[in-house]
Amino acid sequence: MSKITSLPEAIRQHVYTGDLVYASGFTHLIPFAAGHEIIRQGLKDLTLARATPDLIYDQMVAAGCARKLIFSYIGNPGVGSLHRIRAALESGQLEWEEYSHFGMISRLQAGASGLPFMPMNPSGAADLAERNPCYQQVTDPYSGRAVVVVPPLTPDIAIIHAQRADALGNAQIWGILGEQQLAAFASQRVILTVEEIVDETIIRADPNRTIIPGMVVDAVCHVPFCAHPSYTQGYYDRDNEFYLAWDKLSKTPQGAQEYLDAWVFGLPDRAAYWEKLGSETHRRLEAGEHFSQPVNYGAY
Amino acid sequence: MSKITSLPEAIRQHVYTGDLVYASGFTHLIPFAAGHEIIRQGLKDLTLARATPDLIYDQMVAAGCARKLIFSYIGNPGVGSLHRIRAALESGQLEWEEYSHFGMISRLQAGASGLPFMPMNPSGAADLAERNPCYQQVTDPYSGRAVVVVPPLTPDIAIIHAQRADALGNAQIWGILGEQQLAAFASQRVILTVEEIVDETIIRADPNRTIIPGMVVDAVCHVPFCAHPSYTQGYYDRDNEFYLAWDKLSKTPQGAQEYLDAWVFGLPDRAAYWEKLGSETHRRLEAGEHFSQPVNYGAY
Amino acid sequence: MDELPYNAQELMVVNAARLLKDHDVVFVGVGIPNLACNLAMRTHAPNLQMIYEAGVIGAQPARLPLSIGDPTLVTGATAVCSMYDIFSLYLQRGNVDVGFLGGAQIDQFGNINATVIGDYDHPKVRLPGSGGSMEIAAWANRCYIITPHQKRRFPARVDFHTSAGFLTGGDARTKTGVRGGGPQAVVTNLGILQPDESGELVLAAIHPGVVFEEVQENTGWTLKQALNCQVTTPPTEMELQILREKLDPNRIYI
Amino acid sequence: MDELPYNAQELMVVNAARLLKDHDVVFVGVGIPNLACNLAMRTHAPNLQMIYEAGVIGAQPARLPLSIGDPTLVTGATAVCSMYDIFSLYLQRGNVDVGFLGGAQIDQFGNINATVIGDYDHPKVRLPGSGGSMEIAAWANRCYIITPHQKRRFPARVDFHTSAGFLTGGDARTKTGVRGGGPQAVVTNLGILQPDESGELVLAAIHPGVVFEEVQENTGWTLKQALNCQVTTPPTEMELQILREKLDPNRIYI
Repeated sequence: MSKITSLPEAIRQHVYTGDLVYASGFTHLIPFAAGHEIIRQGLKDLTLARATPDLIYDQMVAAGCARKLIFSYIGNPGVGSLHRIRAALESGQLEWEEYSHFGMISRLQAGASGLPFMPMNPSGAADLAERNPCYQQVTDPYSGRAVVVVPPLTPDIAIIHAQRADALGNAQIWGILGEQQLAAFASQRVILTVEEIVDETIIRADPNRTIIPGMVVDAVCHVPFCAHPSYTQGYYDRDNEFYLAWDKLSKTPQGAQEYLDAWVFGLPDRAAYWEKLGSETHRRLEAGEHFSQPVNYGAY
Repeated sequence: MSKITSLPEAIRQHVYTGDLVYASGFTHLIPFAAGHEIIRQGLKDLTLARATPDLIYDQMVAAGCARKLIFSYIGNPGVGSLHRIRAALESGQLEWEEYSHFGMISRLQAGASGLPFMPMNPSGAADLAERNPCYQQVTDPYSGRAVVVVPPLTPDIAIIHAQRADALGNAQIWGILGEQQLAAFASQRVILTVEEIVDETIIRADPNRTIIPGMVVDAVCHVPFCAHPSYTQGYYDRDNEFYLAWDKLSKTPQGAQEYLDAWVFGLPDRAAYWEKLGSETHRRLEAGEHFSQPVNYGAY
Repeated sequence: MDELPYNAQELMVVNAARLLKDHDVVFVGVGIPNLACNLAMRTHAPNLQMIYEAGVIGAQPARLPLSIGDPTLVTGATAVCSMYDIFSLYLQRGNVDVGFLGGAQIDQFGNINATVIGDYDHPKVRLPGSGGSMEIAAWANRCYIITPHQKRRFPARVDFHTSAGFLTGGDARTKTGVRGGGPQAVVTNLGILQPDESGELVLAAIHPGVVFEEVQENTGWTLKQALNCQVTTPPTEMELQILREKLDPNRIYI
Repeated sequence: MDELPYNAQELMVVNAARLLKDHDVVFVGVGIPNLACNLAMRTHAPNLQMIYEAGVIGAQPARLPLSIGDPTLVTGATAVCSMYDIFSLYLQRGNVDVGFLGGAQIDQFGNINATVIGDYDHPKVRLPGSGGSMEIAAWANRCYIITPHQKRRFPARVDFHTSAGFLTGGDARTKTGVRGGGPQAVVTNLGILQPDESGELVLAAIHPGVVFEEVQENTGWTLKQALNCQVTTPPTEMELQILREKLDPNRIYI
């Protein structure tokens, strides 16, 4: 049974006011189109979780979607600050819960594995654990030492972008894997966006490349260029110019709002967004070709 | 700097009397040739760890290499008992330490991750944990419940078979992954055997397929057909006839000894072993072709 | 049962297959459970998904797999993952509907022994041990056991708890915090045992031509009969044909 | 330094590069650390291995990477793994020799603050936070910090411990059970600070043309000078040529 649906429909069906949302992707495969659709649909009171909030959450915070942020690094990668998030945190308008990367990812690992907690090694830097009550300690029964642990993170909804999937949601990803798989397994519901929907024979020709199985996926949305200004390995490049531009235009709430008006509220969907970017940008972001070689699985 | 060496040399350099050995592979990629070389070199007093000891450890136990077995399932997969191991356990000649699969693999996960222990969920079946003092409990700080934990397993030496690697030991595996990666990271030293040594450009053309990085590998040995009577996905089939034959011939110590005399002590290496199997067996085990399709990583 | 147009293995496979539902995600072993799954897929459960503890998801084996890690399970599968991931992301996270279990002993409360006969430290018979079954029994939504019905296989109490059924009955299982519902049926060549509300295995169905006394004689405790004890529908011609012609033409398991 | 034939960034990159050893496995960020690694690979450390917290091992970027997850890091890399794996299998298991760290504040004992200026709950300036640095500082064998030398960046005590240096000095770090050796050098545009046996950062080397007083003026505690305080060798023509022509021809970071 096909799970293919439009992105607006998938957001309507699976994302609710007050949800804990994990829109995944470590610099790679960030599902910007889904974030924009959440903004367009006016969802509020969301708890936004991501190791690296990136521009997608800066925009969602600017649009007033978020009540709380769970994160481990709030920077514009390679550029500087996330101004809207930073302003919201400094002014006390946004609740937050903060981890190191390994703490954040360990929470997802526990959530994805159905385990009660994950242990971590001592870091020597105790300030964060003292400020965040989710960090707890147990006594290592083997050494007698205190071990810091974090509890499972089980988002209501994960949004995952992938290079390709079949209609059932069996998804293949290459390039940086980030926390995509853990976010999918940890979450109660999963929306998958993909550059290409392929026949299941393509997936089955290389089962080791399947990162997320259809059984945990609720909706499959065909959204080419979903990740722009982030990128999809082998499909298009990261639009670093936009990351620099956002740094400037998001310095004021007005600047961010003007962007949202023009590029989110003013457009119906990702196809219109991509069109509006224009052919020069399209050309600038072309990925070029560098192919892997086929491997033989054998016919048995 | 190339790490390529012969298998006998690798065993001589990296495996010592009394070592804790993890010769990895879940039904797939079991490094039989390395086990045979260990037998030939007369290593003793080994602690043999494997989730599934399989025929390779049955043979090593029959040859007197082992002092102790760490395992989670001692069967001849799809056939029945491992007679030599079973006899050694029943007669008290072999020490043992036993887990469920998840307990065993959780020990490797802790060892590979440098973590002090791994938590597990309740199983309701307490008898094994009561018999094995490595199973301990901590109190879950979030729920107040008791949580079973297992300590890291950090073998002295892992032996890993892979489809291919470059001269530095960057190894790619497809098909069943088992615990290969965890065993490599958990162990102090790693011997890698491969069907093919390839140029690093082949590895670099598909970095997502690399399971084991050269930085944890000590020796790379080119050993075609290393896994027979187990198999290498895409290279040759599992020799089920031999698994059935071993069931019969290993029923007595004499039967096993005769096999070892003819197929291990009586042969210099894996090339001679493969030759001795004969062309009819070679044909019977041919893998056929079923190729994956190339994916584009992009040229950036 | 010599006069019947099917043998004991076929009878068990067919009855096990009927317990599976369409869209079930099944943690499956080789042999009889594999045949039951494939039979269900070809009859009433075309969307059944088979996953293997070796880390294979959505297998479509082109031949009868002869071991749990047969390469034919991988070629054409939907996904392959590591052993740690199959037990954590799939099984423990709650993504497995059905687990098949087996063992040398199954007791009155569905507990299974696959570890030792006799004393653990000085075993009379050393069996294979848990493998995946300790966690499958605990974490799959429901479990099924397929086994020949013999008195030595059905003692009142197992010598060793390799995997948990309903332990000592009542709420003993629930109190341990395991996620799964436990053994929901034991399919034998004589009938089907199912747990009553206290977790005790009772005779829920009997195969055609079998009488209660025969089942009792082969069971190590005083067997109760369910109030609504059924007689199973005999294997149909279609079921037998698929089994014999498509699934196991060389009669390896049937 | 206007008369010098190199700028402050170049000076820092060159001195950082010289701290790397051949065969080092380096957890590397973008910008200056990335340039330092690439410079080392092209001079004295051809077998250096670069790994990125995004999960890329053995990167051979064809262009200057502009973010830690730039696609050019992946194409042609040796291996790619998940974020959980890069922090567990690689970093915590002890496979990383060198980590590069940065932050808004570095204190007398090499502790780093990249979290907040002011009070955590009501921050004057909210900074990015730890990212990977809490664990890199703890678990890499040795760490290096590259930063401009300004008094506000070098307070006696950090406002917040984002990652651990030598904490309060003495055996304070060791007692926490962290694996790595901690910050081994802070490379600035004025010189190089290194921990003495108590973990206090002292001036271990000074760049040509810089005087001690200038360093002290830009440091928030009474700076000690190592007994054998060196003057660094100026960047060589070859080092500068590689940097300017090969590594950052568009002068993005230098």
